[in-house]
Amino acid sequence: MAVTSSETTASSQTMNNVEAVRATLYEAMKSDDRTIILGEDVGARGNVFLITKDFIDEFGPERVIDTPIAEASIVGIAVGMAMEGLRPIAEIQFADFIYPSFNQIVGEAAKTRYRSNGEYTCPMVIRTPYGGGVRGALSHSVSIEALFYHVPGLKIVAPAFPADVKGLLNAAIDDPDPVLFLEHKKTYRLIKGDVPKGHYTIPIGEANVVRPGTQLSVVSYGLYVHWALEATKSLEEEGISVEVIDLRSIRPMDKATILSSVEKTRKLLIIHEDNKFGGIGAEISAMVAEEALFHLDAPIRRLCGPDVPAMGYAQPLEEAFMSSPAQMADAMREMVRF
Amino acid sequence: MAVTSSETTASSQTMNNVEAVRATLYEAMKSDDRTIILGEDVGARGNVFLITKDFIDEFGPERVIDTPIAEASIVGIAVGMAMEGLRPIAEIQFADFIYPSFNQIVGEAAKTRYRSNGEYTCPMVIRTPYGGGVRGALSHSVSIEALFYHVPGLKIVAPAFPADVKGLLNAAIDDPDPVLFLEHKKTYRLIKGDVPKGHYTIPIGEANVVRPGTQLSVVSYGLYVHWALEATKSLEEEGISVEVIDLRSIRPMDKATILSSVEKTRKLLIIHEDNKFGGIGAEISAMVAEEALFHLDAPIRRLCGPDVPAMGYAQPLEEAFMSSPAQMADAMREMVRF
Amino acid sequence: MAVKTSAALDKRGLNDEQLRQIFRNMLLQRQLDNRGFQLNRQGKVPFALGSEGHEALQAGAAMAFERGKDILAPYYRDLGLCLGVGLTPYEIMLSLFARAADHNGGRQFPNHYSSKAAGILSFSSILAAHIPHAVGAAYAIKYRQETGRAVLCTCGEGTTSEGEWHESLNFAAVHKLPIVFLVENNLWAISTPVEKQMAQPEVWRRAAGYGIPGKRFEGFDPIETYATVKEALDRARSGGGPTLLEGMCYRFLAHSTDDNDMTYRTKDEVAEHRKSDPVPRFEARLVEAGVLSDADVAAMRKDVLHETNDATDRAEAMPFAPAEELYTHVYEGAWQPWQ
Amino acid sequence: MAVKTSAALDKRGLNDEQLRQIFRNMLLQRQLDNRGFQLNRQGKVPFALGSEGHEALQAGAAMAFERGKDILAPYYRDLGLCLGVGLTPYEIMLSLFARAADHNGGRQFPNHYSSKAAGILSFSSILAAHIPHAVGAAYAIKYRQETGRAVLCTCGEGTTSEGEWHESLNFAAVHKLPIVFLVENNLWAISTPVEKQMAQPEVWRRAAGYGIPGKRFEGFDPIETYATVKEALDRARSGGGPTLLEGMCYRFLAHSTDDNDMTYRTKDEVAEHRKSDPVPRFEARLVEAGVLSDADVAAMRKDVLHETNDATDRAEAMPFAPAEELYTHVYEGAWQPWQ
Ligand SMILES: Cc1ncc(C[n+]2csc(CCOP(=O)(O)OP(=O)(O)O)c2C)c(N)n1
Ligand SMILES: Cc1ncc(C[n+]2csc(CCOP(=O)(O)OP(=O)(O)O)c2C)c(N)n1
Ligand SMILES: [Mg+2]
Ligand SMILES: [Mg+2]
Repeated sequence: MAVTSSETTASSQTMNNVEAVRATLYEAMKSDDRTIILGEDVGARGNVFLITKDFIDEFGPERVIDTPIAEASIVGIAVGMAMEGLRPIAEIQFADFIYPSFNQIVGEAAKTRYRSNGEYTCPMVIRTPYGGGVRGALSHSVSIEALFYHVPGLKIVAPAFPADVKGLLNAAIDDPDPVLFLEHKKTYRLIKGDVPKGHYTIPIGEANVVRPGTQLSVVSYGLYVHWALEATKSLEEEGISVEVIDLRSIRPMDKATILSSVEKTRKLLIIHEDNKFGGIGAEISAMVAEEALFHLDAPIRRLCGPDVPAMGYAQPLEEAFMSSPAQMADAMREMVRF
Repeated sequence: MAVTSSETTASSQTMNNVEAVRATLYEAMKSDDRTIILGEDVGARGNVFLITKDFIDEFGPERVIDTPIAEASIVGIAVGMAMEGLRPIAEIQFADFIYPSFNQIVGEAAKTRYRSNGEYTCPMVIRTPYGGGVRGALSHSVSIEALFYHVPGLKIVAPAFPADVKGLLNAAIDDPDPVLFLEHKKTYRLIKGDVPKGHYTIPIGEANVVRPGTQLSVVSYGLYVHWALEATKSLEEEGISVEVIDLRSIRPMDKATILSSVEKTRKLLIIHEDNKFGGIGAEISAMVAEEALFHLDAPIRRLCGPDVPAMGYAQPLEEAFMSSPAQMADAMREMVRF
Repeated sequence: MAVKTSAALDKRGLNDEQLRQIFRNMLLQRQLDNRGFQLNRQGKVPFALGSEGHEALQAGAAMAFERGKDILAPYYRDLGLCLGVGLTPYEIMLSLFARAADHNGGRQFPNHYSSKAAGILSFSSILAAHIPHAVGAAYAIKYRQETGRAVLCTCGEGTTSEGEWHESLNFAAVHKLPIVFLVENNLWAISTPVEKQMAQPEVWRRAAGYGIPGKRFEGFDPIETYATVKEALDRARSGGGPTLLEGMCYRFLAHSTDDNDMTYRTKDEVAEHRKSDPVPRFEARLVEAGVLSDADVAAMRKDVLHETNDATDRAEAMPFAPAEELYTHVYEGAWQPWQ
Repeated sequence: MAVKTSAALDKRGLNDEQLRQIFRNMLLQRQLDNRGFQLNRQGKVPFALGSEGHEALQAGAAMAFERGKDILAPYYRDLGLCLGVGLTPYEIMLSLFARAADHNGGRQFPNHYSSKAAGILSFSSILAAHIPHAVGAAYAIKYRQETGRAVLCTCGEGTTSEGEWHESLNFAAVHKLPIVFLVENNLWAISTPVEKQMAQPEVWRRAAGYGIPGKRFEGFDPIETYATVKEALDRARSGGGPTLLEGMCYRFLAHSTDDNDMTYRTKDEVAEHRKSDPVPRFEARLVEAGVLSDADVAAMRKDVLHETNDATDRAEAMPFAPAEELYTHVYEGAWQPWQ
């Protein structure tokens, strides 16, 4: 099975995010027969984004399970498989459909190790595409990270670049604990990049300074990292130097990288697509207010989705929900000038 | 049906929190036959805390429904009742069992008005006892507020005093939108207070300064408001003056009261039982860091439950999880001396 | 799925006008479906989803629905049911174009029809989540002792795997609620065939486990559908409790414009089912029975096309909701959480 | 629930030693139950929960379990099952006293037994949540082609109302997994009688809807229980797929020490069921059949009491986990999230 790629060097290949997910899953299936993929339409259809296309032919229906439409049991059965020595990778077709499995993720997977005093563990991955900008309307656009990031026992990653997708998905698969792996669906085909060949992992819990700068720290993740980078480019001409941190992991969160950046730039802007109130930005802001308050030269600001239930299907209602690169640039400019 | 009470005046009665819930529900059942109570063991058993004892005899099994054990449908059926003109009050026996109904709360109840552009609404209450300190172990002790407070379309209240229980439960029942009503089970019999007679409401979204002070603002809710008050008393002798704010409502949150207190005291300590990372304190802290940063004379501090999945059943594991009034006093003292 | 084709049409209590209405609904469904896919190919709408193959089932079932009394709790494939209980092609097109005048204000995906006026409950894209709502609505009807009213709640066969489906049927059975659960079994849940969804493929057989009547019927036959659904709704309306019905049909199109069904099923399979296409079959039966002449059919087709064109043009000309509408209807009243 | 009492004991393949083990398990269950409630009254433990009335069902089912091979996915009322598959009274008492040496380190409520060594899966207090885990474990067994192994998964009849129960049975049936779903029907879910939980009161009848065998049996009879569970487990072990079993019993005690069952049921009802109490019944049958003498029974009772006393004393003397243990086993390895 060949991974589609536009450019290939000896040590790396250019691929987009969806190809990176696919290639990584493929390698996991090849290298360890305890790996099982289960979810809706992952078999003959090869997942609705074709991530597992042809897997069922190569690995068989026992390892690529087209489940009934029943998310609680998709996750719950994966928990049981994991307890019994397999390494399941459960897919929730769209993040919006993860709600019925909340009990199995929060009440069970995240607490298995703890409640059994370490006797049972739950090494599993739950992958799901999230996020907007794709005309997905109320139930194919949501961000779900803030509904889960409060949960001890769980890890959450949300990579933005193909190389991180591979490294973090490998880390998630290797992880002895349950990992919620979030894939921003708008980045699937949009974002391309070099991906090293061979097996490698990126430690869960490490953020990445994707652009160094001196006047403002911007923390983001997912699609908005790319839009934030776009915004910083337009500011460069104005002589404004912005540091952009791609969080990559949401739980555990990389305090050290955020704090050392803020100590340098003395200003912090948090940008995320998810609603503001109680979102990931709340914890980042609180953490900085707790540990680096006197390093701040301006109030921390959060540029986030508005506190409405969802983006609408109609284009104006989707666009109004999303923050554009131009709006991001405005916020950066304002903060630097503060 | 007489409400148990130790003291009664012309205009008020002394009761504890569980009696306040019971009396308020009773009046709601009496005054509006659209009110339906549904949940596990709410009928002949009268709820596991005897909150609805004898209701089934007076109001009949059509209005006091002993449901099958199926939380997703307890909430989901209430949503349908609400859409069709009834005013359901759904009970989740212990907050820990709300997870299976997450989809119905977050995906459905909270979004009904929004997704139908206002054509359908969902006036309903979901009541549930939460919190620890009662040897409830992993699944009868959790705090759930942070799993829901990020959700637009939902309101969340968590009163600490009997008079607030009544006023806010009435407000929740009258509210045209879904309200998650959280009752700290440790306060059920522990906390007594004066409750005005007759129907009254306390607006959802208004915090209460339960003790005025000048040197430090403490924001808390639920059981810990009482423990924080206990702590401030011990500090009085040391000449330390602490303002204590009982949040009462978690969503909407009373920004104005918190900000004006912080602007006065210039220091903020947030105390809650729930885990710290991504908890309610994160949003409070972020909000203050955003809007009152230069009023702060000390870093904001959060004294919260540790980031472990739950308190244990064994006493040392429960006690280690909870913050004691003494620990609260220590944190207050340290902040005032900062 | 053999369909009876006898000249002597057993009308099961339907009069000729009703038979014509059913047939017109079927034609309209197909025309609107075609239009949706066409508009998608033209780049005018990002998404469309068709119910081809479900026309007879939905038109027949809708005829058993009492407007102004019953409640419909549909799912996204219920174009014909929603037309049959009173939605207009214009309303359908407003949904497809996501215009401000749509019942949902253009907020939801197309095909998520709801209308308080028509008695259609609002539902989300989350499969099975609407089923407890339907049960709650049926509870309200029973509680208020509104006999003569019932809820018709539909879903695809794939959706019966969800836990909420089970919980809902169980509760409705315990309380003998006035509700009919109608499963539209089209043999596929996107790419997942019935065999991967359930070990024994007859959903109606689960009814006995809940202590309620269950029945499978030929969903390509609108008259049998009507009679079966009517019997169940009548039982519900008169205090007889819930029924689980399973109408057999087939999904002729891909799941939606985002799907390519040739990745998981064959042209031959689809062609085989097309042989029993309920639209030409029913046309033939009505013509044979003298309910419609060929000229009537031609006129009806023209009329349906005209109505579809008109609805398309009018809806397309309508405005989107302005960006400010993003902030309305979060809660009732004054609190504006985004401030 | 009539129990056969014939002198000619049909042992269904059990030898006398096994019959004595079953009976001893039943005596031990009752003794440990009593001890739990006693310790609660003495203020030594804040909570206890008994399985009186489930003894025969659990002792019989446990005898069909193959130690070292099968997996048990129990619920909180499965004292006898857990004893029967290998837990010791000492382990039971460690759980009751929440001591550090308990399998769960004193973290979970009592009665939430788990033991990797004994093949008992870890479960939470959230009803039905363990059922998909059992299915996942059965999947692993089948996937690795470990024939001769099966999963025994139990729950109360009240728990069958949960959506996860439905989803689990359906998936297990589709994949023909080696699993037996054993429902312990004691007629009550805390205060909710079976009539309020389901419209038709026979859980086993739901099996047909999933396309798997189902059977109800007399759970007051340990021999019938053994034979029924063994047949189902043997089928599972040899590739025959899942079975839904429903064992009829009764909960003699209140739900737990926090419950007062006299608020929802009568003394008379309980007394009526006590007449069929499986413990004296089985004793009488074994004595009558000559498997045990009266003296054997007396010795066994003494032995069981002694074992219970000993387990109680030893467990009580053990320490709690220190407060620092609150912070362990959140994740594997170095990351300490609370820092
Ligand atoms: C909870 C949930 N899970 C998954 C999906 C994605 N999804 C949308 S339609 C569909 C198939 C539904 O099949 P069926 O119920 O048979 O209805 P049909 O489309 O065949 O009419 C799936 C899996 C969803 N919308 N909601
Ligand atoms: C999800 C969930 N809902 C509710 C409860 C509270 N609860 C504990 S035991 C019980 C009754 C269970 O009845 P049944 O399944 O018949 O088992 P039994 O206790 O009769 O053996 C209930 C409602 C729970 N633990 N989990
Ligand atoms: Mg289908
Ligand atoms: Mg029971």
